[in-house]
Amino acid sequence: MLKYAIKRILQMIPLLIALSVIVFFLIRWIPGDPVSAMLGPGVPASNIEFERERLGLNDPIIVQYVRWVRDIFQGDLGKSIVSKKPVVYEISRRLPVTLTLAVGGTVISSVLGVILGVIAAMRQNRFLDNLIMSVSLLTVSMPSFFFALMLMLIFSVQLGWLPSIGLNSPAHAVMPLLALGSSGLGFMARTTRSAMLDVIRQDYIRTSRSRGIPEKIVIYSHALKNSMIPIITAIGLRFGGLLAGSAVTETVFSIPGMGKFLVDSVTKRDYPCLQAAILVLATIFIVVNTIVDLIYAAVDPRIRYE
Amino acid sequence: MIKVFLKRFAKKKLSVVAFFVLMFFIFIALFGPRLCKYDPLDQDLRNIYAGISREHWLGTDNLGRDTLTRLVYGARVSLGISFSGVLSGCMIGILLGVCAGYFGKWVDTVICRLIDVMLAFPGLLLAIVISAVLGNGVKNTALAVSIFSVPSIARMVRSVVLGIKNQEYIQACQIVGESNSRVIFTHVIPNAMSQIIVNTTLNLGSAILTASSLSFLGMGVQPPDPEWGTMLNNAMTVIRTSPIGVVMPGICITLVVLSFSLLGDGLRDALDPKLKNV
Amino acid sequence: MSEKLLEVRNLRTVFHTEEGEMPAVDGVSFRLDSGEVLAIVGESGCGKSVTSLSILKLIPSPGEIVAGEILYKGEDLLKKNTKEMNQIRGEEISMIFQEPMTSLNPVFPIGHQIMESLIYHGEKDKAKAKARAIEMLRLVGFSTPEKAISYFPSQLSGGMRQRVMIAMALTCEPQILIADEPTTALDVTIQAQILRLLKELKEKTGAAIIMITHDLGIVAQIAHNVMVMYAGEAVEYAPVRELYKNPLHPYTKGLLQSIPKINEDHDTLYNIPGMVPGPKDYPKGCRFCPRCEYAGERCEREKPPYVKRADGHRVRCWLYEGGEANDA
Amino acid sequence: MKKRMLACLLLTSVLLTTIFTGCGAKDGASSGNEPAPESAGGSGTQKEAEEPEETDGGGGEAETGYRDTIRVALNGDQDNLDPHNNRTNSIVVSQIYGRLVTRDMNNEIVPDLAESWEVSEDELTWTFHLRKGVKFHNGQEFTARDVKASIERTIDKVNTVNTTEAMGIIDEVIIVDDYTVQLVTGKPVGPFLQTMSGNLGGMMMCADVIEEYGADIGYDPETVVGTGPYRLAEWNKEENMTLEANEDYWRGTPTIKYIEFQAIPDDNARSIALETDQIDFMFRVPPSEVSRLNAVDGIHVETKDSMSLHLFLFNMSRPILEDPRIRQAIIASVDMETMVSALFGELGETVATAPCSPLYFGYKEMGAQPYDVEMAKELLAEAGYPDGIEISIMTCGIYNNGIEMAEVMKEMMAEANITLNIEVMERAAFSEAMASRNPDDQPWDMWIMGLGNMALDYTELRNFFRSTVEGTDRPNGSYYANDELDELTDKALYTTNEEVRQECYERVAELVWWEDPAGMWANYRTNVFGLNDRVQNFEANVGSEVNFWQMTVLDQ
Repeated sequence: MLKYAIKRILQMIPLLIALSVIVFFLIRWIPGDPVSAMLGPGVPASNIEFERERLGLNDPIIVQYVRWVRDIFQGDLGKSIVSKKPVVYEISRRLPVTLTLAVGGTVISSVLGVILGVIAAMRQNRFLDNLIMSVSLLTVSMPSFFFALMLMLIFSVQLGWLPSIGLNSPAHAVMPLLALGSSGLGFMARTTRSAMLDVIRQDYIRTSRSRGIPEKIVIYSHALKNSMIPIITAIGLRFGGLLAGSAVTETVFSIPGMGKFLVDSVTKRDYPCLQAAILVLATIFIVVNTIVDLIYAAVDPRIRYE
Repeated sequence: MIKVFLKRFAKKKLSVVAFFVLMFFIFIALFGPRLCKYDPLDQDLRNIYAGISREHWLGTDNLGRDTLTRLVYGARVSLGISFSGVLSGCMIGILLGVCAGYFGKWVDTVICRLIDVMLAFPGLLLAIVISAVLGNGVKNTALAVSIFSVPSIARMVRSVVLGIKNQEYIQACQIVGESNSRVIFTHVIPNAMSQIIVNTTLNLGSAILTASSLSFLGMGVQPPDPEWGTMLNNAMTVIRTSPIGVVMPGICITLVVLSFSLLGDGLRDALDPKLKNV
Repeated sequence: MSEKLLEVRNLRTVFHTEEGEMPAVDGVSFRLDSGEVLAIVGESGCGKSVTSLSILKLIPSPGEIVAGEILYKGEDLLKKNTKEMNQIRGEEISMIFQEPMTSLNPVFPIGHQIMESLIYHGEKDKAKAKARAIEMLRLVGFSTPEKAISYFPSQLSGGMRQRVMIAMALTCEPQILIADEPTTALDVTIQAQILRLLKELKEKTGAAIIMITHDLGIVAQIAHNVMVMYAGEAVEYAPVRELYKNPLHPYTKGLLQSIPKINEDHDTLYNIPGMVPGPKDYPKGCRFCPRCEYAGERCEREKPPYVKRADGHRVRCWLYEGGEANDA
Repeated sequence: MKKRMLACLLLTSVLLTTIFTGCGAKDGASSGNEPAPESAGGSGTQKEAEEPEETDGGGGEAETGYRDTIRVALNGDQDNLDPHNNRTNSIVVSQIYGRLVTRDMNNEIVPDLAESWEVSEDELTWTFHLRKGVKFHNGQEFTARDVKASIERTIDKVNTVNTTEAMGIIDEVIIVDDYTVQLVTGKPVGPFLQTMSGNLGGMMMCADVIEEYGADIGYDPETVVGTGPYRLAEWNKEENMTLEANEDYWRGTPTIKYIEFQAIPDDNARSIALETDQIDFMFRVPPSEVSRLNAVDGIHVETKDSMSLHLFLFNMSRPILEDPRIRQAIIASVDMETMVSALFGELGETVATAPCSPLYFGYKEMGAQPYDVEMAKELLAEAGYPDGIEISIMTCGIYNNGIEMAEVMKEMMAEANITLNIEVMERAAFSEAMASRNPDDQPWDMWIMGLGNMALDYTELRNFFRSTVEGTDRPNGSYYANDELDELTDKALYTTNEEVRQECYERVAELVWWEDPAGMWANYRTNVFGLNDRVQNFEANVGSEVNFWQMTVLDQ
């Protein structure tokens, strides 16, 4: 198992290098340069040239890339073109917020999703199955900003229970987590249901029942553990999605997370921030995927021996 | 065989309803435009945000255009994007997923890492790159949508194939000497079919959401062509004063996405080879 | 013989499918005494497995037990709810299945699966349960049971897995062990070992065995009595010796004839003409009639009763009208 | 049936408990940044009256009945707080820095850090007499040395700042004594005071701070030092910013102790925040919310004049637009009046009736650009395009209704068989296209642009339409070239005789409006603010510079 984990970690390094190269060259290739984006329309070209020179944006791309990689190894991710603050500071301010939302959202959607999925599988084609499937789907089918705004209108305006902007107390986190969690709920419930339906008809389930194992154990231990593989994949995907994908929810609830930071950095072509943010998110995502793969091996022995 | 499939599919009432809802929308997308009496681009600046009235059954939008007509024309655009985008993305996704899961070793590693990169890459940046390189418009939105749907399908299919791969009947085929491609297409894919269907229908639904967020960022369908996502975004600003403008596209998007998922469920239960004896 | 353990009275189990109701088991009755080995024989699809599953009420939907009684020590199992049935399953009556490759849960070590049976039948102390599991594994032939406990099913061969199944089934010393074609999936040498193991364990634990098989060779080796089933019905029941020496029902005769004898050399093997009819198209009269050499006009019209003869030999065929009707 | 009902109950209870306990326990106040300073306005969820927070030392106890903090929502964060380089707006920098002369709340030019001033005979030297006893936030006294350092920073041709071009009219700064300073211009400059009062370049910074921090000014509190009523206490970019009252502000101690700015980009979220009492004051109310917010009790909307307007510039480097009749036809094909009232009516904005806002010096009422579809067709025929032309327009969402205007124009132009192709650009790509002076980077016949400057003087048309930037061969933004206009705008700039300037600007207006049209003017804009009723004596000038230091927040 450890050998397998180390192998996966080592595989990460070439990927990060490849990603850093792709990101570095891709964002410089998109039209719109950071300085004119920052200076805005109608600014004399001399200012733009001067600033580009100061930031070294006119040097050949290769030189810029090498300088950037050298800085990284010295632990300096560079300065944000827009806020002139070190990128590390900008990210350290936003990462905990996004991680909280991502973890919270994933936990809510997976815990509820699995429970609902199992119940739906047990009562296939009956009332509860249809009820769970349609309710859990409702939230998935709604555009996220539409759903987020609905929440805000109901809980913040009509009922006045919850504050709707910022994230400086648990009460503030309720709606964003509800928005992020519920969108994953439908996906998790459906994945669990479909995996459970496959497993329930297996012979070993009948064997367990023939040994007098209580039904609850047969379902929640024997059957569920066997359907863990698709479920874990879904959780990994869900967490990854939330990492960079919550820009819309963060914008609606004015929460300064990585999602919004990415959107702003892209819109303002803030290269240093963009590169660092993508690398940080990619690293977290790859680590999560590695953990998911390791869990595969832990859950299903057959895979480990592959 | 079809009779059995239809009878079992009929059992899941919700999926039947979903099927008819989708047929209704596809009908609208194909034949709707002939039935509308307005042109979706006709503006009437005198009565903008007009409420429901006899001439405008669903009121008008911020430029006085008839919402109902734009919904009908928008159906064609939105459904077109999601079908073409997702189906192409799904093909690529299945291929990648199967190869990764089935062949394993270095093929698996390369494809997995590729998927990781695609997933790690924020969708938004991908969208901007595509629109910057190819320009905006319907075609490129479909391309963006298909690229978005590849990673999730590929990863799902891989995990299913991993599960199926070491079942006896797959090894049996290999022993008999069947070529890999035959094994994959006759045995592996049909068995992964239930997961693929579930995922494709989900992606078909989320494709519409992706298209709408793309147009939200100004990179999707170019104004003034009607598209559900753009209509929803524009109407969001007046959600409190004339909610009809938001409610209708919102309902259409939600209904279609919901129907896709329920249809997927129904298909999954009806088509799944193992469920024959149920 | 010892007292009556299990009695099944015209058990009827049907499957509700798209094409209507399929009677997989159509009024089967038999008796099992403690320590007895009853073999249920018949071609595949004759309902022998469904019969055994009905006893433990393990019929998967859309199957359903619609009629009959299963008296175990006088109590009708069909009346019990799942909670009570769980008391009986594994502790009073336990079962091993045909397909060792898929009958063990792939994600749990075999030690855990054995201990589980004990834990859910009252054994609170984990250490004792573990010791018992090790002892059972040694009993079924594992050389290093302490290590084997932590193995996963995927690490074992078919034969070994079947031994684990047997160990699991017998850990709570059940009164009855139902073996649903335990050796069919195994090759002959392993088959013999498993049968010998079953016989030894039967002696040791005194458990009665219902052996479901289509292999008459096994029946001869292990069974006291034999019941032959055809198309969802019991067509003949007799002690082993009696059945081999004096088979009454034409189907049983056909079965016995189709076994190749070592000393005779035939160029062609005898086989019973025709195919077993599917539940949809059971004939009105005797279900074997279309394939029966002695089929008379009456066989087509009327279904023969299941008659009991003086020596306890039962048969369902118009040829033996003399015996009094089956009253058991 | 009973079992199923049980399952439903279980399901709903699980859902509710997870939601309310799950996240409460799990993450606590875990947001990365520590909560805003302890006296921040309550994140009160219920509507119960809020007891005033006790302030942490410094400044007397706030009078009973008033709050010491006002919570303000902006639609976007400032890019930086260095006045000479700030590109966002002067909402925040106007609270921190002072100018020599400035615009009061009725947009008149009034003394600020300079008590009085006079100009020499040859109108080249402006002498300013500075106010005594004015202190910077870092305690240093404001003297002529600071004026010299600030002005020289803006007119430095080597490391230029954003306001260098506008402040270029000044050649030299002479210190007469500690409280007298002379600004020398190359030629007599008509709108000198307008420039000094309207332009961010005119804001005075501390000489030592300039020396010490130079280009890094504008982000950390210690580099943001001015003489204004508020100093920068804390700034979490894109999130919130807190300004603290400057007790020894020379006009008097501000009545509100803390201003808490918060960036809420989403229009709906911003209005809801005002409605649910999470903020007291809001900039830029979306058009659709004006009437609704007014109807909410406890909240009202106030509209103030703005200096800016929307227009669509013709790209004169495109051959098809050479003939003025084509441009006139394009203008005549669009009914601007109806479009503006439909899209901007809620904000009380009207169609533009002159190249610049009525508040500008040099303004002459021209009446909206003509709208006559028949005339448009005739003009096209005359110009040799009887069956119409096809042109392209580029627009961007950062302008209010920028995309909707293009859609309306496309529909209207079709009547005069002019086919308009719309291309929507994303913010950064738009800025780059506008900054470049190379026609191949700008493949459109028209594009959207905003016009407006606090100098409130028609000189701005010179910046927009003079064929080349004075002293260089660099073309203006839309490649417009009209010798008469160049001559007139130069003449108007370099004279202080107001009649002559007015005359020149009226002729310039006629040129760009219809004779040799430079663009299609859309709507005069307004600044719309949303206020909670507890906020009192609110005033603002054209640059949205609000008098927070005189305002009060009732505690109810």
